[in-house]
This record gives sequence, structure tokens and C-alpha cells, in this order.
Amino acid sequence: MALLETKKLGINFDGLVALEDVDFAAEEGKITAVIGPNGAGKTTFFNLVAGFYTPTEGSVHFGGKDITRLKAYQRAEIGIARTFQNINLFKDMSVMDNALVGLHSRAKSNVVSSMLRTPAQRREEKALREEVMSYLEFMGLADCAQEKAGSLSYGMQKNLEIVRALALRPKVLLLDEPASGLNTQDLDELSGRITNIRDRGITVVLIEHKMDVVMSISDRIAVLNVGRKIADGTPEEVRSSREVIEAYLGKEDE
Amino acid sequence: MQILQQLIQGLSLGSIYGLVALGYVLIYQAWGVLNFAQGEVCAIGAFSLLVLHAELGMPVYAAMPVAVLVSMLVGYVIEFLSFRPLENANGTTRLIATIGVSICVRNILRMIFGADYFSFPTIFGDTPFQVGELILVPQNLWNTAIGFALVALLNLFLKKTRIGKSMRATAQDKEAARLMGINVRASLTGTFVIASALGAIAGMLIAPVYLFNFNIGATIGTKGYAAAVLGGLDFASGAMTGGIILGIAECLAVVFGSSEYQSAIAYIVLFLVLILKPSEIMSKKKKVEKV
Amino acid sequence: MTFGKIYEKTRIWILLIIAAILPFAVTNNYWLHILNIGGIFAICTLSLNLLTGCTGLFSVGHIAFYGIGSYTAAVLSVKCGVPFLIAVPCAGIMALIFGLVLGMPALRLKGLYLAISTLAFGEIAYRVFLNWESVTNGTRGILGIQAPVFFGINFRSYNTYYYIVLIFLVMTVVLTRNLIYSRTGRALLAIRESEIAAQALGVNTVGYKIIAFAASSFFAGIAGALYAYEVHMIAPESFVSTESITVLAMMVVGGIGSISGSIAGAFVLTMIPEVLRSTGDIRLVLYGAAIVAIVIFAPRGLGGALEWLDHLLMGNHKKKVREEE
Amino acid sequence: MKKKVLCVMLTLVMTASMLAGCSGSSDSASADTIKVGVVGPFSGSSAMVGDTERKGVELAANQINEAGGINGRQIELIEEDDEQDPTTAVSAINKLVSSDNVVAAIGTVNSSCTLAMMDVTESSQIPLVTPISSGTAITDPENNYIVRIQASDELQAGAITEYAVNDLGYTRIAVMYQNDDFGTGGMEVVVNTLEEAGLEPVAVEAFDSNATDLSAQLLTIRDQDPEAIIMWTMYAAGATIAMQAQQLGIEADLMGGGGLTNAQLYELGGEATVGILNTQTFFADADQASEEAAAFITAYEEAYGETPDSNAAMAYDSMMVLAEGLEAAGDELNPDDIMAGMKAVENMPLATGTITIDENGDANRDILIIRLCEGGTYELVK
Repeated sequence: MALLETKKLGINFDGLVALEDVDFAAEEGKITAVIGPNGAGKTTFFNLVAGFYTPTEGSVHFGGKDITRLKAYQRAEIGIARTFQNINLFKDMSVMDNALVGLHSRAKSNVVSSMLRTPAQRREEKALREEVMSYLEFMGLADCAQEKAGSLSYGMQKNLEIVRALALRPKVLLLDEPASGLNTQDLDELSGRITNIRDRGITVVLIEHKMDVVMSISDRIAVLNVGRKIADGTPEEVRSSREVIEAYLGKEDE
Repeated sequence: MQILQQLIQGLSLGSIYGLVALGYVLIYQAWGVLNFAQGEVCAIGAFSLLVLHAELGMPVYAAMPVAVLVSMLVGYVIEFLSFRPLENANGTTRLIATIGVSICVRNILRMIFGADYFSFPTIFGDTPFQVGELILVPQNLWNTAIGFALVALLNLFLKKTRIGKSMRATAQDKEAARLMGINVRASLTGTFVIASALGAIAGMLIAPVYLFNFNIGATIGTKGYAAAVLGGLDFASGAMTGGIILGIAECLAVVFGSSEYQSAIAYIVLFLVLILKPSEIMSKKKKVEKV
Repeated sequence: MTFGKIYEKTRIWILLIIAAILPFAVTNNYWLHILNIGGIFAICTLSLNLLTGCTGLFSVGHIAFYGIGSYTAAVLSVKCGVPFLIAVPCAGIMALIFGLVLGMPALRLKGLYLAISTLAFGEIAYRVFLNWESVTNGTRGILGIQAPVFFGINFRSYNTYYYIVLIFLVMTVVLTRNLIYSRTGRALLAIRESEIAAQALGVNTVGYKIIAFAASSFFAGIAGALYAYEVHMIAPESFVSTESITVLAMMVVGGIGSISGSIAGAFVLTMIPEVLRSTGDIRLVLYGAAIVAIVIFAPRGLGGALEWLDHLLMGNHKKKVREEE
Repeated sequence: MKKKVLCVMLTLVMTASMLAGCSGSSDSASADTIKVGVVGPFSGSSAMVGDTERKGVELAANQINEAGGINGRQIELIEEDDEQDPTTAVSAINKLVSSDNVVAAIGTVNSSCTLAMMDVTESSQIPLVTPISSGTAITDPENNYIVRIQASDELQAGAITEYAVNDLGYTRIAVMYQNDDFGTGGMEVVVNTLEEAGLEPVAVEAFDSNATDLSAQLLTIRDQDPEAIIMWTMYAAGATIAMQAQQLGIEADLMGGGGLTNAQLYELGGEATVGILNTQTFFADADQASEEAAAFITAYEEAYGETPDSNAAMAYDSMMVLAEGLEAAGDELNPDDIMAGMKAVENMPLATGTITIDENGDANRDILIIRLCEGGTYELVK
């Protein structure tokens, strides 16, 4: 059963068509990749699914329900987490606090209980911090929990974004080019980490340019080019399909 | 008929606000901060013209350019002391620095010129002439005309000349401009000095119309940045439109509303415009926020 | 137990003890009045710190809430005889209501446009104080605000009223500190850092901005009420928009987002004009120059310096946050 | 690292100067000088009035000191700026009372600041003489440590309105006033006096105290075609109204209160201000005034090179009346004796006429009406 689905999704900015007529489905518990040359509309697709842009046509469905009307934070609450192509961390906050914001919609303490530090609020804070430590350990960030997010290395910042998304206890995780800019050592760990996330029962939708990562871990691949979906299938089907090769390498001149 | 007269008054008042607003827009575009000391630069323009013309007896047409030069020099000093060291501080800090500068400059003017009011012989004559029912004062008409002329000149300068283009490029993106080989330091300072010149001209045009003392910078300064923001802070002609809207709103306020709230009307108009139609009047391009 | 450990445990208590005995050391009424006004402005700066410092909502009209608090307390106590302990919270709640009134429409605005709309709100509020004769007595202001009397003590004199201000200041510090280091606080800081990322993590940014407006205007209202009881009369001139800019300067000089900084900034900028009184005419020239100097030479504000000193004394200089100098 | 050390130093210097300030309360009234505090708006938009207030008091003090001081002791003036803001006014008066231990104080201009200061002077029993504030609430009966030299609004506004209605027989009168405690006070009295005479003001227009453009209000008034406009403001705005009224072709008579009399009114407004009538307790023309007033004018011109206005005269008289009080209080200078001495002043000829201080502390004297003629000279009309 497809957990996340889009039907005829499309958007144009004052006439410039960024995305058109895209049907997409991400199976629950599977890794689905979205690939395509630069400017194909991949990140726009993510922003539409995450609720930052409102589509000019089509709809987005999650667990069978139409969520096109929901705002970004409401979609996060129901379990759609995302990372950003270029890092969007809370630079001046500590690594721990960055991750704690992920748990925001899962906690209950309100303004008054926070101000008065009621026992319930303090217990909840302790529980949140323990949970975040487990995520940080998973991504190898535990020892720099008190460091400022802005002062981390590029690779660690990428990992922190994933931790933050995980802290949302999401049902589906949209990863926007997690491999870009990583050194070889982080790259090897990345594939393992993504599959590990899937094994925790979190559906993953992955935008990535590094074909070896995509081909090795994806269960299905959708290919976008110039705002339209041109192919959808298993890695083997997509690797051999003519349209995909043309999209990337251009047509042979007849 | 009285409405028409009020509109004329509103137009001339508005064009003065627009003139002051020009300086705010230029500096905002280049430095990304509202320079609260711009009102004081106008005051310096007015006072230096007063000293050159009244005390030293220079003829008005000679005193004006010199007064503009004096203001540009003061502008350079302000930029050097308080803007340059804070170039990459965050917006709030830089705003507070401009406020510190405005308090400082205003009180220096008070120490030099004391608290008395000064009047200024009008440059363009102030004997009103009658056109049908309407009473027009030449000085005000000249102010409106010069206001629009300056806007046109400024647009021309920014769009056509090489220096103008480099200033706009720096305003858009300092790093990109540096990569293009533009001397960012020079164009930033250049923008500031030109804005000071515009402020001086505004000050000199205001002096003959009203009595002014050391505090004139504060009074017209607040109206100046209200007009600048009303006009969208994005383009020079916006500053003039913002000024005219403000001026006319204030004049009509007295006709329709009560005069006690006259000065509040300017702010009520500003508040409503900002709340109700932020995208139309403001910059067009920020329609959809890039994620 | 190294000096650092002892210092870390006891520094809060040392500060409180010093604050408690201060009125006995400083008997001069002039400086006691300055300390009270400094404390009141510290509460107002802490409230602005919640709005602009932590949530990044740039407000240049904060004195409007301070003024609403003052007038509410004055009208309640003079015209309706409401006692101090009821009038002050009511002043806070009245300011909170106006915080929501301003917060709602201003939410669609960002950065400078929000600042100018709050400035416009501040100017409008001042003119309402000036012209709403029936309630605010207009230009004559409200006279004869009686000092609070409870436990048999009349808190009219500055050295007794000092303790009321101190209690409210400590309460404000504790409440704002708890708020900032909590789930709500993290949501506010996230909005300041990146509103987009905050939304992506389930933070209802519109709702939390309103909370920021409401909480900050509440404490500003309290500060305003305390001012009314300190000076026993209020007039519109105390709530002009230049005062909002002074409070903003106090926060920036203190260090944006830092609690100890806001308090330090409030006291320092209250003291500077008084200390400079002996310089006569150039007093305000030096005041303006001092603001520029502090902002340039203390980039992270006085709070930054205090925190650095704090860390130094605590001895954990080595493993402290790496300075991006 | 360098910046770090610098700003820690900065903070320490700040705190050190604060603490130094706290302990610096100088000794009580030392034997040789009598300390008198002077508070006024020396910065801000009404700084011009603050300056004239300061000069008036200084002139009087110098004259007294040259004539041997009071009971052999010289007067020492300590001046503090109140920035026209009640909070700063309270700080200023507190400094004078607690740090400088002044015996009495003179100040200030804005009624709201004076009211704020009165709370402090009353509780610390320091006599306060206010030269210029004309708010009616100032001399209320409970506060017995206040004396006001300025003729209150009732006297001045009432006099000019009666003059316009009875002597000039005007029935269509418009009112323009400065939107602060000074202006509103005057306007209310004018409107009440008109209603008592069975008349309605044809227009009542307010303007911001530091507004520069008043044409909008004047146009609305021009529509009512009034015979006279009573303007309750200071001479700077008065000159602006006169000029802009002339530009807009308004022929109505311009009238106002004591705040208008100043040599600068004619200097700034030029021909447009000729014909302005206003109430006055101080006659700015040397040869037609009483000899005390004439002596004051010549002394002021010698000292400051400009002709004095009514505020300077009020400030001068405040110091003189205070001197009477100090004289009567002998060496211990206890506050109640000073107040008694001041309230005993009976028909004392001073710059602003023959003054009697009533038990509320108000200075009563006859009100003159004067007219501004060509070249800036005044002529006595009533």
C-alpha cells in the first residue's frame, strides 16, 4: 500500500512551469529514490510534498488521506519529516537543542508549565533529552552535544539534519541529497545508515545524484526531467530505459 | 475647492518627505539597514547653508554646493566611524549604532547652534500667487519639481552610469560584486556619501519653508523613514510615492478627522498599508519565499 | 572543590545577597531611584529580549505595552481604588491583550516592515495616551498614585520600594529563563534561526509568534505598572517612541538573546546619562557616542563579556564553546 | 582575544563609575554657599525655553551675589537637564535633593515634569519655585512647598478672550493650540470663557508641538472665516502660524498668551507677525515698562546680548522671590521658614509686575495686553 502518493501534482510560478502532472507513490517501509538532472524539479517536488508550496494542480495523499490543504507544520506533526538540500540548521543553538526542536510536536508542556518548571515538565524534558541522545549516538554526534551547531564540520552538520528529522519520529523521511559534499569515509557510512533507518520502519524518499548510492539501496526509482515524470520502476528497469539515458546524456544525433 | 488646496499642500509636504526618504532608500539598498541618522544629515545640510549664506555672506547659489559638500564629508565620517566597523554585524546592532550617531550629531548641533529657531530667506521666493481659488507658494512648487527631478536623476544615475550599476550590484550581493572586480568598499561608501548629498539637498529645500532648530533632524527624519518604508524601500520613485501618500494623508486627516490626531494619522496610514497590502506596494519579486 | 566549582554553585546566591543589602550600602535617594528605574527597565528589556532577542521579531514600539501597563495600573489605583497586588497583574494582562492585537496583523510582516509597523503602533499608542481625555486625563497625566501598603509597611520611600522592584525582577528573570530553556523557548529560538526549518519540524510558527508577542507584552505591562508606583504620577511624555529605541539599545548593548546581558544593558544605559550629569552640555553627545562604542567594541554585548568572565571564573575555560572570533 | 579583554574592561569601568557615583554625596550645605537647584529642558524640542529659564535665574543670582549674597552667603546654582521627560526630571531633582543637598529648587518648564518633581520636593520638604509651568493642577492646596511665578492659564487665557469679545466685539473666534499640557490648558479656558459669553468657537484645531507644517489646520480655519484666531503656543510656532496664515490669505486678528512674547517672534515671522495681540505680565519694551522691568531688560541685554522674553523674566523673578524666602529663613534655612518668607511677599515690584504670593503659592498680578507693531516694538493696549 502506498504510504505517500501524489496525483497529477503540478505547480507554476507566474507562468514558469516547475512541475507538471506528476504521479508518484512511495511504498511503506521501502526506499524510493527521485532522480533527474539539475533543474528537473526534484526539490520543488519535495517542497510541494512537505507543504512549503501550494500546488496549482493535483493533490498529495498520506496514508490514504488528502493532505494538500495541510500547512507544513501540520504535515510534520502527522509524520512527514524532511532535510534540506543546503543545510538549514539553527546555527546559534547547541546540537542537543537542534535535535530537541524535532521532538517539539511530540511534547506537551505549554507556556505556563514551562515558566513554572512543573514536575511534569521537568520529567518530560529529561525523557526528551534521553531520546535525543539515542539519536545522536546513532549518527555519531553524541560527544559534541553541547557544541554550537554552526561550529560543526560539514559532514557532521549533514548528519545533524538527519538526526533532527528522526527526532520527529516520522513515518516518512524525505532526504534531499544527503550524500552531496560528504567525504568518502562518511559516504560509506551513509548507505548503511539509510538502510538502517528503513529497517526501523521509516519509509524513505531520497533525492540523490550519486548513482552508486541510489542504485544500491533503492527499492524503486522515479525519474524527473524538466518537471515531468519520465520513468518509474526498479533500479534495473530505470538503468536500461532509453528516456532516462537521453535525459542525462542527451540524444544521439541521428 | 478646499480639498484641492489641501491636496496641493499635501503634495508639497509629501515631496519634502519623499526627498528625505530618498536618502533612507539608498542606504537601505546598499547597507540593508535604515539609517536613523539620515534626518541629522538633512539638518547639517540646512545649518551649513545657513552658516555659509547668512553668516559668511556667500550668495545662495554658491553656498548650496558647498553645503552639499560639507554634508557629504560629514556623511563620510559617520560611515567611517559607525558603519564600516559594523559592516557584518547583524541588522539590529547596526540600527542601534545609527541611533547612537543621531543622538550624538543632534546634540553637537545643539551645542553649536543652541536651541533657538532659525528662519531662512527663501531661495525661490515665497510671495504666494493666486490661480483661481488656489493659493500657490513658489517655494513649495519648486520643492515638488526638484523632488521629482532628483528621483529621475537618481534612477538615471543608477541605471545608466558605470558607478551607478556597480552600486546596485553591491546592493544586491556583496560577494558576487567583489568577484566581478567591483571595489565594494568604494561603492558602499559612495552610496552613503550620495545619500548624504540627497539628505543635504532635502534639508536645504526644507529650511526656507519652515523654521528649524537643531531638532529638525528628528522631526523630518521620522516622517522620512515612514515614507521610505511606505514606498517599499526598493526603488527611488517608491520613496517619492510613499512621501506623497504620507503628506496627503496628513493634510486630509485634518479636513476629515480631528486635528489632534493629525500626526497620528501618518502612522495609522503606515500601519494599515503595511498590514493590508504588504506584497503589492512592497517589492514584487519576494512573492514566493524561496525554500 | 576547586574555586571554579564553589563559584559555580554560589554565584547566584552571592548576586542575590549583594542585591538584598544594596539599599543599606547606598543610602543616597538619588542612586536608589536610579537603581529602581534600572530594575524596572531591566524587566522591560527582558520582555523585549523574549520578542526580539529570542524570536527575532524586531519590535521598535515596545514602550506602547509599557505605557499601557502604566496607564492601566494608574487608572485602576487612582480612579477605581484597586490595590497594588491586583492592579499590577491586571496591567500585565491588559498589555498582553494589546500584544495579541498587535501580534495578529503583524505576523505577515518580516524584519524591517514588522519593525516599522510596531513603531507606528507605538506612535499611535502615545497619541491615544495624549488625547483620550476621559480615561488618561490626556496631557495632564494621572496624579496621586498611592504607594503600595501591605504587611504594615508603606512602600513609598525608594529604599523600601527597591525590594518590590527586586522581587519582580527576580521573578521575571526566573520565568523568562525557564521559558527560554524549555520546549516553548526552543521553538522561539528556532523561529529566529530559521522559520522554514522550524515549520519543517512541526513548530506552528504563527502560533508561537503570537505567544512571543503575548508573553513579552505581559512583562512589559508589569514593568510599566511598577514605574507608575515608583514615580506616583504618569504623563504621556514618558512613553514617546524614543523610549522604545532606548529599550532596544539596552537589549543590543546587553547582548541580543542573553538574559544577563539584558539586565546589564538596562542598568548601564540607565546609569550612563546619570554618571555623565557632571559633564553638563555634552552629556547626550557622550551618551550617543557610548552607545556606538559599546556596540562596536562589545560585538556580543555586555552579556557576552559577562558570560566570558563567568566561564573564566568557573575554570572550565578549556572545554567551553569554541569562540568563532 | 583582544576584543574580549576590552569589553570586560568596559563593563568593569561602568560598574566602578556607578559605585563611585553612589558614594559621592557631598556634605550638607557648607557654610559659605547656599545651594539652589535649577531644573529645565536644556535638550529636546523645548530646549529654547530651558535656555531662557537658565539665563533668567543666573542673571538674578549674579545680581544677588554681587550685592553681598543672602545674609552674607553666596548663592551657588546647580543646573540639571530634565530632557522634557518626567522620568529624567525625577532623577534630576533627586540628584539635587539627595546628592547635592540643595536648600531649594527652581524648575521646570513642562507642567508634567514639574508635577513629577513636586512629588519628590514635597516628600523631602524642599521648596520648589516653578517659573514657567502654567498647568492649573500645580498649585493644589495639599502641597505646601510650591510657589508658581507664571500667571496661570485661567488668568491669561481668560483675559485675552474677554479682550477679544468685550473690547474688540468679535463673535467669530477660532482657537489653535499646541497639543500638550501647556496648549490644552489654555484652549480649555478660552473655550469655557467663550461659552460663558454665549459664544461658540468657530473652529478648534490642535497641532503637534514640534509640527512644522500648519497649513492644513489653517485651511480648515480659513473656511470658517473667523474674525480672530486665538493661538495658545510658543513664539516659534506662533511665527509659523503668522507666516502660513498670511500665505493662505487669512486676515483674521492673531492673539495668544504670554508664550508668544519674544524678540524672535518678529525676527522669525517678520511682517506677518505685526498686529499680534497677547496677554503679558512682562513688558518687553524698556522705555514703556516699570523701572524694575526696564532695569531687568537692560541688565539682560548686557549679559546675553539679546532682549529677554517673558520666560526669562519669570525665571528672574522666581530667583528674586526665592531670595526673599531665603533671606527671611536666616542661617538654618529650614524649609518652612523659606516658604513662609516667600508667601509673605506683598506687592513686590519685579520684572513681571508687582507680585503678591497667595497662600496657594500663586503669584497674582495684573495682566497687560500688548500689541506687536512695526519693527518688533510692542505697545501697551490695555
